Amino acid sequence: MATFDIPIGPQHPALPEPLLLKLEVEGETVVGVDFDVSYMHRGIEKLLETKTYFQGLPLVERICGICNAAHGLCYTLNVEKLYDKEIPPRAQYLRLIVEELSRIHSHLLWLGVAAFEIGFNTMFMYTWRDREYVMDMLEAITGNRVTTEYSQIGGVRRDISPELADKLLKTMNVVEERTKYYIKVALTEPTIAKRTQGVGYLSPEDAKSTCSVGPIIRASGIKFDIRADDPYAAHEEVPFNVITYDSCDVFGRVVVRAQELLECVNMIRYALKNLPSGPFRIKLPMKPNAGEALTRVEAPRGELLHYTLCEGTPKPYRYKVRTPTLANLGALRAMLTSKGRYVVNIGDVPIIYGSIDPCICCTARVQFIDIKKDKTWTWTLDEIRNRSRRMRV
Amino acid sequence: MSFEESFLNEVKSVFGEKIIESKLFKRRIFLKVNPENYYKLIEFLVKEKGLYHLETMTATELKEGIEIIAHLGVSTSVSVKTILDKNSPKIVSLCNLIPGAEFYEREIMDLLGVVFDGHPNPKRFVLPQDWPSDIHPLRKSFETRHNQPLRNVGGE
Amino acid sequence: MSLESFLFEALKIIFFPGFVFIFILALFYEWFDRKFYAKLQNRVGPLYAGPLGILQPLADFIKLLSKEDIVPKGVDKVLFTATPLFSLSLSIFATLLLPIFSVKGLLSFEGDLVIAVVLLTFLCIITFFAGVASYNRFSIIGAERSFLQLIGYEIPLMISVISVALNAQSVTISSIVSSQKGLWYILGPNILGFIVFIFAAQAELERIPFDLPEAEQELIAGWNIDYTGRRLAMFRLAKNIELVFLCGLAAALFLGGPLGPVVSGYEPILYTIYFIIKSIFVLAILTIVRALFARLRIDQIVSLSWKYLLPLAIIQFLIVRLMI
Amino acid sequence: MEISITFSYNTVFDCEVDDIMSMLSELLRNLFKKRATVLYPEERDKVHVPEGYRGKLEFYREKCIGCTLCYQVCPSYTIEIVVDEKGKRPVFNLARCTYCGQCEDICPTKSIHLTKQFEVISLDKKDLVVK
Amino acid sequence: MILGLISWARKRSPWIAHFCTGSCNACDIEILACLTPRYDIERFGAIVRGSIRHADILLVTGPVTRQVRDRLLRIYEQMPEPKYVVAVGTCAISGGVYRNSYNIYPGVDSVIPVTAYISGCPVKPENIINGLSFLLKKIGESE
Ligand code: SF4
Ligand code: SF4
Ligand code: SF4
Ligand code: SF4
Ligand code: SF4
Ligand code: SF4
Ligand code: SF4
Ligand code: SF4
Repeated sequence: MATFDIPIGPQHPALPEPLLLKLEVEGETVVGVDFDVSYMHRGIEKLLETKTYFQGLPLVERICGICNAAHGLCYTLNVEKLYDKEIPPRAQYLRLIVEELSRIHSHLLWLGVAAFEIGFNTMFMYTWRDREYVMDMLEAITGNRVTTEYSQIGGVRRDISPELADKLLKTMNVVEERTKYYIKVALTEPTIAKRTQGVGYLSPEDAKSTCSVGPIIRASGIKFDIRADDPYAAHEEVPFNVITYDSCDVFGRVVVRAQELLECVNMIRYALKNLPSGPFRIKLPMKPNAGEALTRVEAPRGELLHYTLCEGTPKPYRYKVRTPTLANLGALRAMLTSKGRYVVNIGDVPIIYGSIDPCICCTARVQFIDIKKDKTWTWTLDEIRNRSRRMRV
Repeated sequence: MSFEESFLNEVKSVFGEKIIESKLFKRRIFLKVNPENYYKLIEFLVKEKGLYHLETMTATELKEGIEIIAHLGVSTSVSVKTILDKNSPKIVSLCNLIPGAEFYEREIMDLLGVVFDGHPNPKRFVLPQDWPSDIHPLRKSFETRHNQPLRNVGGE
Repeated sequence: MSLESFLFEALKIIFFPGFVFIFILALFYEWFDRKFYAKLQNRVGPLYAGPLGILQPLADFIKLLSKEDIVPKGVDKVLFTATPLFSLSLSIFATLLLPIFSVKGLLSFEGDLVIAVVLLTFLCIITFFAGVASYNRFSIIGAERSFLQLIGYEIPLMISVISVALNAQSVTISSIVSSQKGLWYILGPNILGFIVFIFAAQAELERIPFDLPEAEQELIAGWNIDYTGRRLAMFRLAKNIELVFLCGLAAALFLGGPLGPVVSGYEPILYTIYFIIKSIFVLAILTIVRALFARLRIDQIVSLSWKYLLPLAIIQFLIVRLMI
Repeated sequence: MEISITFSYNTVFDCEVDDIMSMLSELLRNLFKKRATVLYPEERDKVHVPEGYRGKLEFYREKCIGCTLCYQVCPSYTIEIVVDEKGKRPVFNLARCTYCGQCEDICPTKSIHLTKQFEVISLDKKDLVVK
Repeated sequence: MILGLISWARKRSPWIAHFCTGSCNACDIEILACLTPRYDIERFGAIVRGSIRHADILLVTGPVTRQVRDRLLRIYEQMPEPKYVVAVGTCAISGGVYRNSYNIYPGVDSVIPVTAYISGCPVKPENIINGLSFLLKKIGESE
């Protein structure tokens, strides 16, 4: 029984958040997977019970920095359900705009990081340069580049002025043009296709039974998008297409994300044109009514769920958060386990892993258990990635 | 009659009095059953009603016991609740029915100490490896202050 | 040999175009490479160390020299100490063969082109030993990769060099250079050979798209992961000198080396200037290649070399063969 | 550790020429484009800091009435309520502040303002206190 | 003279390693953003190195979770002298939002010594640059 330990955690600036993957392999073939997410456990659910609903909002936004807009939105929608008060429609539209903006930022970020991962530094630099336009808009609307804190209990923090709306529309034109260029590169570049097609197969049945969410399930050809199925904010009124793709592999996930970018641009345009007038925020008391509420929101990585139980005190009795990545772990395992003609080589692991756009990554270490030889060892993702260079066909 | 009400009627026509309590909101249905009917109801919902998607499972420590909620649903979300005994919480695992339930159940195992019968892989998931196995942070008896011995007192 | 001429030779070796000159040139080339790369990516690159950041490589070098020197447990101490030195001295030795201030290099003898190519291979082998010495999984894999690459690009590189030699009917750098008085080989029949040489040089230098041995996203730092302080400084310097050497070699073999219109009496100075301009031109091409591609997989590299570079090199060889 | 070396020679590297060309032309265009970099410490005025940026806190003692609402909404225990000659007042420990702006929103007398000052650094944690 | 040269070189060539101890990602992506054209910390000669043994400055983001603590210590030990640690973001300084959670240490400085603190949640990339250049200035002065 030999266990290796890596002296240095892999610190590269891309893909943060640690997760321990335990892979069972037979020779070079992956036959089983297990996870350990304890590196990132910060006890947020317990912590939320010690804070009032108003204090909880900033904490919820910091469950994760990348789709914090979705977390904040979900939290506020959820808590508002306890109050039984109508939220002004203008606030709902503004929330939608910021949510979609942050989706653009998240998908562009993923594109850049993916390029960075394959050593395409120039592409990474260009996507991130263009992402800055989106960041500037987010900053101008919400007051911070990444952590938006835009959606507040009772509405949104501030209004979008006509000048700002104008600027936003102009930015959308730039973003659309650049996005089209990147889509062209990503979809026609043969090396990308070679490394993604037929890899990480997730059949529609598995996608359903493992309860996967977001671009993963949509790339398996299933129309499942909370924005359409369980509309919140202004999604009932703003038209959009649910992008699906039926190749069920990593390539499909690239296509779905890329096409979604253009959808987001159109939604923002529509919402800005049809922005209702009226107040953007109402004041709500510190103490909500007793009861329970459940809200689902489509975050960039998929369905996000918040549930709360309130006993009529300013603090939640219980607050439950289910993040998209947790939901996709089951799907990840299905993708990583060889079955039938879809044999998963150790070398495929990083690409498949990256395709769920995990926010738990990087320090991620993979433990192999060879059930035949009864031996255990630990590798970093990077080491596997490196093996892939040799063994991928 | 709204969709939610007709849905509830359909469920009641099969389960009748076994549904102890029900609450309806827009696109939200909360049902409460006894532990012994929990699996049957969920099986019915998944197999007959096509609610293939298990959103998540929530566990809460209430005064009367530990409440387990399985949130099912695609468009309309149906939450099935049941209350377990506080001292030896035990319930049948959903993993055979819905493989995606595994991680949710393991999280509850760690954080509240509920035992899931027939769980294929009952191992530690979210807590650190060196965490004592009889402390469950989401129990109400676990004070956040509890952490003081676990935390480095130095620093700020 | 009289004392004066001995002293003169010694000065030549130490200052111009010997060690000091090469040192400065190496740092300058690294700066140019980084700055130009940044420019292609719409950034500015090094800026504050000296005017336009031109002293950046020097700052890196001095800083590394002054850092704590750690010898991790479990490394092969002898190899760990010796490989940086070997790498540095071999690359300096190779550079002395370059015809910088006249058609002849500081060292010049019959058949020195062969020695130059052999030195390149040696440098790669030393990289391999450097990786193996630190006995870290990343570094071993990096080392192994650098060896695998060698299999891929070495033969095309040699063939492209041989076709130049065949064209000039000589394996001596100085006579190859002087035979380009009329027409540079790149304008002549050797354009394919030049392309092959550029790619092979990129691989030799382990730069994108061939930077697998030290790919940061995959191997953290590859074969040099465990080297710190002085040793790392030496490796970096050796790499930069190798860069000078390969750019210079390309300039000498394909671009007529230091040749150009001269005013008599100022030949050494003008020759040097021409040489530097030409090799920087080669460097710029190398940098563009670096910015243009994503990293390849190791199997892709090998198949690329065998499928494209090797046939290209052979066609090149046949063209030259038929012409002569 | 065993290191197995297996190649497959059938992986074709065939990047199409016009893909490379579109990237190359993009590269060369950038060569002549103005740099995207904002030279931050020198060109500080060009940094994008919009109106309403949530930066370093400012506190106006004159206006504060000591209602402690800000203390109640702060998520990260940034605010400590102390008593001075005028009564209760908050003291902000920026080492814990998350710049969420909740205190600014709730304050009935607008005594707290999050400024556009985004540079908050220190070599000592104790310096990060706003009084 | 030599000492002056060395301190000049140290000031002009800060190589960076980045380590995440349980942050929310926002600070991490802002650090990554520092490399990109708009901010370009290569101006200062800073490059992000993967290997901790090559680095001079360790940027730490996130409150230190229990599980990560030992690895942070080990990484710190492997850095060659002279080394500097910078805590980036509120939660790296004091635990920030996650303060009082049972699973975190309140800030990086409860585990390893920290040279400079950059506050913000998340830190604006300009603030990171500002913090770095401030640190570099201090390095220059102290020698
Ligand atoms: S886990 Fe991610 S963020 Fe943290 S050090 Fe590793 S690469 Fe960086
Ligand atoms: S959501 Fe659950 S697992 Fe995640 S940090 Fe909070 S308590 Fe831990
Ligand atoms: S899915 Fe990832 S990016 Fe989105 S909120 Fe969760 S952790 Fe953050
Ligand atoms: S998505 Fe999961 S891993 Fe990421 S921060 Fe949230 S709980 Fe942690
Ligand atoms: S900005 Fe937020 S964290 Fe800072 S003092 Fe105000 S309420 Fe507290
Ligand atoms: S909320 Fe405003 S008035 Fe009340 S204590 Fe705070 S600063 Fe003073
Ligand atoms: S850092 Fe964020 S999550 Fe932590 S206490 Fe402050 S506002 Fe809350
Ligand atoms: S300081 Fe704030 S934004 Fe940065 S990692 Fe911590 S919680 Fe996230």
